[in-house]
Amino acid sequence: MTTDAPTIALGATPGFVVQLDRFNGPLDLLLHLLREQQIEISDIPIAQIADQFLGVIHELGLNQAADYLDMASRLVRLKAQMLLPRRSEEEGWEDPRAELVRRLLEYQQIKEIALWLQRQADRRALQFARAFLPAPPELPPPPLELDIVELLAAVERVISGIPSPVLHRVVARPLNVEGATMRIETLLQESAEISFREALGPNPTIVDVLSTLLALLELARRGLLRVAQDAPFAAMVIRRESPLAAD
Amino acid sequence: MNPLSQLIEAALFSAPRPLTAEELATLDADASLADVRAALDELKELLDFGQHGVELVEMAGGWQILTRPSLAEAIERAQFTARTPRLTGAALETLAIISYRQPVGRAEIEEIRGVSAGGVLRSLQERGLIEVVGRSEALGRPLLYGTTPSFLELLGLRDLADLPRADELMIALHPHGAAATGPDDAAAYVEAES
Amino acid sequence: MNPLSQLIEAALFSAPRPLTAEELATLDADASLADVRAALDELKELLDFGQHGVELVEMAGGWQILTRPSLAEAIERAQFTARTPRLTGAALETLAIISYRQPVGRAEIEEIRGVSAGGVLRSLQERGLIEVVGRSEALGRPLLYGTTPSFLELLGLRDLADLPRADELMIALHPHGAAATGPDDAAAYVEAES
Repeated sequence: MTTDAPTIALGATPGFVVQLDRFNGPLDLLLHLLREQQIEISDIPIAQIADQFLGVIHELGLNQAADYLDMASRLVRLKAQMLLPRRSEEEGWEDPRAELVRRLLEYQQIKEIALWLQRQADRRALQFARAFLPAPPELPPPPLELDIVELLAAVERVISGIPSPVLHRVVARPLNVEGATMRIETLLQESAEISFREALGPNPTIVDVLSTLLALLELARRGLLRVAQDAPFAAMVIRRESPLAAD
Repeated sequence: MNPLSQLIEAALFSAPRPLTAEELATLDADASLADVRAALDELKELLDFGQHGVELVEMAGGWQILTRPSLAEAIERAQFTARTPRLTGAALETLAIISYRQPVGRAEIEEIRGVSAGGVLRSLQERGLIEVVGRSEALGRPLLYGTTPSFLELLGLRDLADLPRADELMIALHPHGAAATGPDDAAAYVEAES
Repeated sequence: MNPLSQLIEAALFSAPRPLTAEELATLDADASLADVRAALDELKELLDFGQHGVELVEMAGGWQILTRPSLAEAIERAQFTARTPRLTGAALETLAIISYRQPVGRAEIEEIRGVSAGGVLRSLQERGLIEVVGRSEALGRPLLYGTTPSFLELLGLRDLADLPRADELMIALHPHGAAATGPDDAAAYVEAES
């Protein structure tokens, strides 16, 4: 966290200390700002609060804070809307802050429930359950529970976890090992021995060379042919082998 | 102690989770549910009256023997048992939303809290406090979450009806939201915070 | 029951192992070893005399509270449905990949999930959800996994073709697929995501 002196409106509020992990999100931070200054939710001075909010997230260097930035931009938009001239008696004018007020109140309610849950959990934590268990009686294994909904949720998690570059990578000329394998097998049916150049076929590209090489290695591993080179840098010779009985 | 209470005490003593009256009834083929309830009453009274270190507690739809809250400090200090770690603020808020709105989808949770919820939902699921209870009919058929019996156990609640009712909360939301709210709500807000 | 006996009962109940008299003495700074022994005697007598379902037992140099042996049979016979175990997130994700990609090798699963899969595969195999269905022709001839009939049974499916959205998800879960194929698969992937 930056040790720079607080900027903007924050310095004007003595004893105002903000820590990121104290807040559970932008709404929480907003509520904190309002409470600090005893501002009513129903009548937020948007211009002032927007500046303070921006000041805080700036000061905290909230890089991972897309949620905070989103709220900041909403506040700035609201601030602009509030500056638009209007006649106070204008019919049908809706306070641009209404949506924010509704969200803050709703969130405030959730915080109240969360506090209640916390107290309840704290009270429950005062009681310990049985921890030392004598050798448990042999129970038959209970039936496992699994359903399609769970499985599909897992599928979605997996898919969302696959890095996208892999998913969109398009290779214009894929290696064609199967094609090369078939070509070599056909050639070897016709003659017991062929050269590497023959195996490559007419007008080979670099992709064809790679495909052929991989096909040769695989066929050699399966014992279907043997690759030999009589001297260093000599031409590669491919000889047919009878397939192993075990394969 | 009557034989059924004795059996129930032994069973509850050795069970690491609450047992329902129906499960306890399987201890004795001749015992009715009413017998089990009477035996539970007797056991509860005996443990309380005899000032035992443990007590009978009803929670999560069942019964469990737990140590008395007043002894927690001494037991913890002696380091025989550690208290369960507290939930984070984010986890509590998410649980608050799910427990009141279940079944509820991730989008609604994120809308209310104003932050993304993926990580919290996963960790609550891993702790067994929430589970997927279905899929919404909405676009993309998003997963819907609900609370589990372990959630009730963690809070020592008998069932979801033990949660405070909406009208018992200090901030009671009007059905149509902000348009209907006035200074009264703001006052309630200040009070709730204190 | 005197306060020390009460404390000892709670500690023995909640400790994960038998406790020695010395350990129990740390519960109360004012208690001597003699006090602890006297309290243990009182607790033992109370549990025996009151015909409780549990008793105080000294063993392995320590003390523990255990259910009475005479009750063991009834407790064993009783049907305490152990809470149905659920698969962990990692197990579910691995199962998801196998169900849509089978036969599939460990390397491919690890590539898709980005973490090692050995432990999860073993436990899924032990639960009878997956099995080895063959060996790949690839280097090292790795084992290939597929789902079992009990996997289908658990989900209430007649066969694998009954899996929802089989076509699109099989493609979306194919890590090499995207490389070897063209825009069609990318489209299918996008569709599966929406």
